[in-house]
Amino acid sequence: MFGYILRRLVSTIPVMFIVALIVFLMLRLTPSDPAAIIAGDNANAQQVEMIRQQLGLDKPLLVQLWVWLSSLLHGNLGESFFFKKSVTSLIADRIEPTLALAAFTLVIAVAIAVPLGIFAAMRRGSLLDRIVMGFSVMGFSVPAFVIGYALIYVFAIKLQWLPVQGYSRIANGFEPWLRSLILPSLTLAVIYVALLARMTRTSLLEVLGEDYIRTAYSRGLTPLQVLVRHALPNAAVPIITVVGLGVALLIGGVVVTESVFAIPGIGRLTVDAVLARDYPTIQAIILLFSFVYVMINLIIDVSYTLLDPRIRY
Amino acid sequence: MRFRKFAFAAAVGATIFAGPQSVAPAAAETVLKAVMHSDVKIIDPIWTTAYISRNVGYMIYDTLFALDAKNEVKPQMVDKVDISADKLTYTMTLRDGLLWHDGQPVTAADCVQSLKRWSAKDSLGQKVFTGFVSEMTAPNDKTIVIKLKEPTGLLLFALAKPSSNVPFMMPKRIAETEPGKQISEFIGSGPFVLKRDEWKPGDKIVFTKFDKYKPRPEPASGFAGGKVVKVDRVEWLAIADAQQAINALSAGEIDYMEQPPHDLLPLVKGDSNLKIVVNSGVGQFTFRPNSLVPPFNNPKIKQALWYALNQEDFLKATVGDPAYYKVCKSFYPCGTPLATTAGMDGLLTGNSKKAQELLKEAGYDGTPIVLMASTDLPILTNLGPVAKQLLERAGFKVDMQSMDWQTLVARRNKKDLPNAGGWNAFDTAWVGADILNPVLMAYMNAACDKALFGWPCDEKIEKLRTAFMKAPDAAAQKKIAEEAQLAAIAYTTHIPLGEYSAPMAVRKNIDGIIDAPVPVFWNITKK
Amino acid sequence: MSDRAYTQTFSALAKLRIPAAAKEPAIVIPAVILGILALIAILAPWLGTIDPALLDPTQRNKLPGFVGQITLADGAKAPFTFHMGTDNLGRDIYSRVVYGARISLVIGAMVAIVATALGLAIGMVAGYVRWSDGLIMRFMDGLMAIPPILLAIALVSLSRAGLTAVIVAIAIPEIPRVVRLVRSIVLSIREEPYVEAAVTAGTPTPVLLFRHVLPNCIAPLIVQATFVAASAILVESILSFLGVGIPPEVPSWGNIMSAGRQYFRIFPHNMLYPGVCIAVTVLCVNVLGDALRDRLDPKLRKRV
Amino acid sequence: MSDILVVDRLTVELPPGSDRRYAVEDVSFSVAPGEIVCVVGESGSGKSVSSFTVMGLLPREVKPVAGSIRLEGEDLMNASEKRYRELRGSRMAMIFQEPMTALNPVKTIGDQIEEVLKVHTQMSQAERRARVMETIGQVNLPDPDQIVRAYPHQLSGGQRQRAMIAGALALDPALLIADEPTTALDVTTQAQILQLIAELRARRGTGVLFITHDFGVVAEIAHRVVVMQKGKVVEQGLADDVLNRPQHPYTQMLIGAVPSLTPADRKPLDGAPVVLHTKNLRKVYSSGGLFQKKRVVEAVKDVSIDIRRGETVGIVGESGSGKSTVARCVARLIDPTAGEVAIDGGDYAKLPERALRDHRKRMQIVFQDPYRSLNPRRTVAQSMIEAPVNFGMSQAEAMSRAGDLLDLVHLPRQSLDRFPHQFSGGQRQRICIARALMPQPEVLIADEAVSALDVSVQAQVLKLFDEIREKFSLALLFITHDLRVAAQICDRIVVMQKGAVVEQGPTKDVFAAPKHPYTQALFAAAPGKQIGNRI
Repeated sequence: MFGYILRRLVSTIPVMFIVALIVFLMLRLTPSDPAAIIAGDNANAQQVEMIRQQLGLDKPLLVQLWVWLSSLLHGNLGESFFFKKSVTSLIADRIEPTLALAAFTLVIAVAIAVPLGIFAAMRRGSLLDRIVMGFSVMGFSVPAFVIGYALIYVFAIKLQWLPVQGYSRIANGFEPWLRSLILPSLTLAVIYVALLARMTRTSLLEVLGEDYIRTAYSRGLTPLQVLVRHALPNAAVPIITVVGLGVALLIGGVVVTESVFAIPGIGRLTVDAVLARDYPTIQAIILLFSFVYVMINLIIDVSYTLLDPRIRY
Repeated sequence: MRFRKFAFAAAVGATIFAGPQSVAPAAAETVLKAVMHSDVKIIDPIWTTAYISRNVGYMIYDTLFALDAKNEVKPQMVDKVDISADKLTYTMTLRDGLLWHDGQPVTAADCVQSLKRWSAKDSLGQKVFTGFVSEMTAPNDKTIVIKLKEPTGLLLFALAKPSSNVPFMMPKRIAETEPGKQISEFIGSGPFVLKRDEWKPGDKIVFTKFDKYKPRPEPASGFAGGKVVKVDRVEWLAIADAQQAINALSAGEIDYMEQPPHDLLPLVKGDSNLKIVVNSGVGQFTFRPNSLVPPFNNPKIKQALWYALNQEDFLKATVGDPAYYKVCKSFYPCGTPLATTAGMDGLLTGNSKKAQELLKEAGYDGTPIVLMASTDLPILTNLGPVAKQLLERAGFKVDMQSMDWQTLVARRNKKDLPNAGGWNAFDTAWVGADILNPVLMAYMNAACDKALFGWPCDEKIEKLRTAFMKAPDAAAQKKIAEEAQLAAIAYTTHIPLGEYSAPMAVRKNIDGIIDAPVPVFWNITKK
Repeated sequence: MSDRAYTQTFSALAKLRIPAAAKEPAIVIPAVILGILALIAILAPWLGTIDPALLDPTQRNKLPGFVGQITLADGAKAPFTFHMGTDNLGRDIYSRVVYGARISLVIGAMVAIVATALGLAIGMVAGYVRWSDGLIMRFMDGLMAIPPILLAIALVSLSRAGLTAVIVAIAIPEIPRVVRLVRSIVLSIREEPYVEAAVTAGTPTPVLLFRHVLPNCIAPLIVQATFVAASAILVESILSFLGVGIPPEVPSWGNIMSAGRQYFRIFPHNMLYPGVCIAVTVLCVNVLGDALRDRLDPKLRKRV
Repeated sequence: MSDILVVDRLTVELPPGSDRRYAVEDVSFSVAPGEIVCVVGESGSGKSVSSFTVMGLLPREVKPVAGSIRLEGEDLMNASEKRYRELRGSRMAMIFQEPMTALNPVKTIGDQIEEVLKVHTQMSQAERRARVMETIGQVNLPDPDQIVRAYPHQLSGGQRQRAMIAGALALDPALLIADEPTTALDVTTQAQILQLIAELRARRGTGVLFITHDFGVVAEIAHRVVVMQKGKVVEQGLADDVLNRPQHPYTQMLIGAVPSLTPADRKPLDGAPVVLHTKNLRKVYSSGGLFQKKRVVEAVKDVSIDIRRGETVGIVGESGSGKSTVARCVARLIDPTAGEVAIDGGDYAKLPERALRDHRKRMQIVFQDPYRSLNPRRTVAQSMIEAPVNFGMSQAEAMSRAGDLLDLVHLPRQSLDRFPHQFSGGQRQRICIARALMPQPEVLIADEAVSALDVSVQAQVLKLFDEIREKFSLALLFITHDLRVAAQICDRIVVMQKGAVVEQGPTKDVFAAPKHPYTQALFAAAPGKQIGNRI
């Protein structure tokens, strides 16, 4: 088990290396000039060239790559071109809202979606099933920002129950923190709930068709007993897999949601950094998100061993 | 707002919905929350010309001189200034009790070093200090002596320069930073102190009242007079979405919004808790052709632009409400001393027939005009499509390329041909304070390669600008300014597209906002 | 997925005849709606529209049904009814929405085609050419680890924005998923006895892939392509929302919405019409995809 | 003594759109205490539906519409769902064909057996534990302490089926329904399971309803036999009567089709030249990599086989013996690790794919599953001419040859334009044989080619193999797990166990006097030896 985790950790290195390579090349091979942006509106060509030199952007591509990769290996994500801060501290400043938003969303989504999916599967073909599935397809069909605006309009402007925008740090109190998270999380949760409810239903239906379910019935178990003792433990693996894969969706959604709700998280940092051509920050964020994605899926893979005794590494 | 019980209470827990007053700070500290036109990413107001950095500068730094509401130069940090009879020696004495935020007294040496750094960066500073100043010394802690080679009426104006780059005063050790590098320590002597640890780019920037600041005794007027701070804390929040900012304003989550888009003002008007504050400062939309590459390297073709474009169309499309725009056929802001419509007869009215004729005469060969249009700054977004349509009506072929402002900024420095990554034209906006006279007006710089992007190249304009600096009095200045405008029209350095005012939206309990071209936060009260 | 599932797919595909499909409302209704939308897109110039880029600063922010006049390119004026109102540049929203169908549907279709075509080619190579498998799949793992919207944002905003750039940027993050799907199909199909029979029949590998493996990928790919198309239309609107999409003067639904979102509270029509179009289109594509999947291959649920 | 189970004129309706209206029509039979009743029939005969109806486990869409089912006198057709649940597991229990999938993979064996006790009794945990251990002991599972904690995947197929039986019998039900419980098992394991069921029945007096398609199994354990065809009972009676004196023509045909375990008389072929020759053939699979423990599996060890022109050589063995791996190595669908494979002396064991092409047409293969052996999207003609056209034959010539070969396998020439799904399993296997013959191979490999077919079809296909071998003087390599099939078609047989050849020789000699203990065990385990010998 320990050996397996170690092996999996080691195997993320090439993946992360490829991510790094893709990101690096993507940034350098597209036409944009961070130096000109930093130099500002009234800068002349020499000033821009000077900044370019300061940033090391005048060096050959391979040298830049080497410089970046070797500093990465030392745990140094570099210094933001634009914010004049280390990328690490920039991200550290922004991580809390994003983490809170993602975690809260995940909790809400799982709490809503899994029971919905189970009900739909148990009552396959019923009105409830159709409603859940209908909602799920709709959830995939409406852009997140539209949902966000609608929620703001109803709950923040008309009813004035919740704040319009912003994020209150948990250090400033639990209640404001929770209040500031509700609307963004609901916005973000919609697509996730849609995905998760649907996958829960599908996995459960699949499991319910297995032979051992028939065996369980042949031993006189009630449908509820069959669900709880036999179907759910077996459906857990695919459901958890989707939770993990959905993290990619969540990360994408964070960018939009943070923009709508003016939450100072990493999602907005991404857009800011991209618009400012802040290479070190863009690189670091993409690496970070990819790393999170890979790690979450690693954790999920490892959790399989707890859920399914057949899976041993 | 009252706590509402039904439906939701059970689901999430009642206290969550208790309303925003429960979030109010414990102490009786007055906090002013504002949304500015942009997020603060760079503070050094000497290093960058970004307006938001300039605005930060006015919070934490102070200036030697300042323009008052009538655009007259008034001493600010300086107590008195003595000008020698030959107008070649200026002796300035600092006020008593000026302190840096770290508690150290402000010295003349600090100011001399600050002026050196500023004059190395700022275009007006360069002109005045390299062209006229022979020596600048600090004989004692209180006294600054500036000696000139020949007289200029612009020295004190330069020291009171209201907009980017503003000659802000910094401690000597900080001002010794190379002008090409950003400073990393932000200590000023201004009325607010930057809370460095709470500055989170993309989130907020926080200022607190500087208790030991000594305001001048005069009442505040423009940038001049006593900078009396009447709130304890000012927070600038980054809310990029303007509608969301207004929503937040309505909900009382913020108090002050610097630049609500004109189209959203009805929302402000419709909310009894909000009010609109109109500043006398104006902005000018500007069309900048690239005089270096074809077809705009041909002045005749550029002449057609004056007939093709129409101020009214641009103003309507970007501002809409006539209360907030003004047709102004002057390079200098209307209502300021130098404003003139000289040479503008029949221009900028959208006379596409005339434009077509001129194009024919000039032999325009149908080369497409690469028009860069920025898409992410609301005030500029609509200029591009209007320009495209007007130019096309006049017979130009237009290839409008949309990009975000940052890309535009990068690309406009390229001298290449448009099909090789260069450009032909773009639209932008200037604040009035930046274009008060021909020397200040960066786009009128026609020094060929040394000029700004667009690289206009005209000896006559340059001579007039130098003459302006040497002009002995206001009447002479006005005459030269008018001549410079005529020359700039003939050459077409750039084209003014009309003026707009940018009202602010604030909550009703906010008062005492100073009418200045730059939003400043002293004198504001929150009840 | 079991091999058997694929055998079922083939027979299901063999059974998917037009008359049979025509009886299933979940296929017919979305297909008809999408057909109408496509027709609207094609016939845009003849549907009472004007140039979607034509702007008139005197007629900004008019409400739906406003009767005004338009200034034609030659300066002449003509009366005109703005059925869906105008935007804040005085452009006719009805015309923009109708022309927008072209852009948005093209984006959906092209992204689906590009992603599935490239994914198919790469997936087949990875699945059949053993030595290339490790290399390709590691690269795909890397690509897949990057959250798709982030990748698209970076790709679009860093390259020169344009329709092609947007299509490529949305398509690239979809490729690894298609590759994985195709590869897994190839891996299971290559074990099928009839493929082995073809091997013993001396069929050269390219022919083998084309003749025996490729057809099996088509049903799942059609299903996958519908989901890619649906998400592409949504991602386009998100990119526009974030201000990194195709140039705003191009009337895509996402752009119209994004331009209107600032004024949502005062002029909801700016956002409403394109929003409804996007939702209906994506909903139809999704429902169609679901129905096709259920019909072609019930087991595919697990993967798509 | 009254019957435990009485099924009377049971009719079960299929949902609309099925291939027939009733799954089971007017079926009556009964099971007495301590009696084993075998329901036998080919696929689609309705034998499984009958048993599921008794258990009340039919899918929702399938409904019993007439007749009655009585368990120990209690009417089940009108029993409530709750009563049904009480009966299931306590008074009647069921075991299934595939013990791997019938056990929940994420729960221990102990938990799954104990569950029955939990649901139906008020026993304390200690009592339940004790009963679980006792039951495990009764089904002869070794080391009960370990078995209770084991997960299904950690057991062998036979052990899993024993665990299933333990779960079914934990509460001593009156009726045990066994649905093809040994079909997925190897022959030696099958013998043990059959013996276990017979023993438990004898010890406890449980009535057993045993569903099977295999007359060998029927002969081995049945007291009474019910023969079903297309949803109807065609004949029932005492095992001895039905097996030895079948009355109904269908029963006669079925029993007649079972191949005999006594080898057929076959002409010796001593003079014929050796066509296929393998020497020290080895295939090793290794897995694992940089950070993983290396696992090496030797699937085939030093296998040397010669086949003469016109000769059929059978490889027999249980699952995992490596017999199919040999076939795939010979067909070069996989690359042998070492050794020689040669046709007419030309060794192609190590040739790269490009150089292999000339050899490919000389060896062709027929696979087990007729449903997957033909590309469903291509017509019969397209499938058949693929090989000859690849090897340079003209389209027209290939088409005419395809027609001729369809004649030979007794299929109409019009079949050429049809698609595989229009044919039955047996017909498809004929098409596969015809396809294999298209490039005029010298060696034909049949990899379990008749194992998936119903017994009546199996007999016909076997006959076809023999015909074509003779007609084209083929060297036929016949892979099978079924000793009966091997006895009938092979001139010589090779017995494999765990990748190695343990014995080989003329079929007659091996069957008459098996020398290796494994071969002896294999023969001893074959059920119902007398079946097929007579008719």
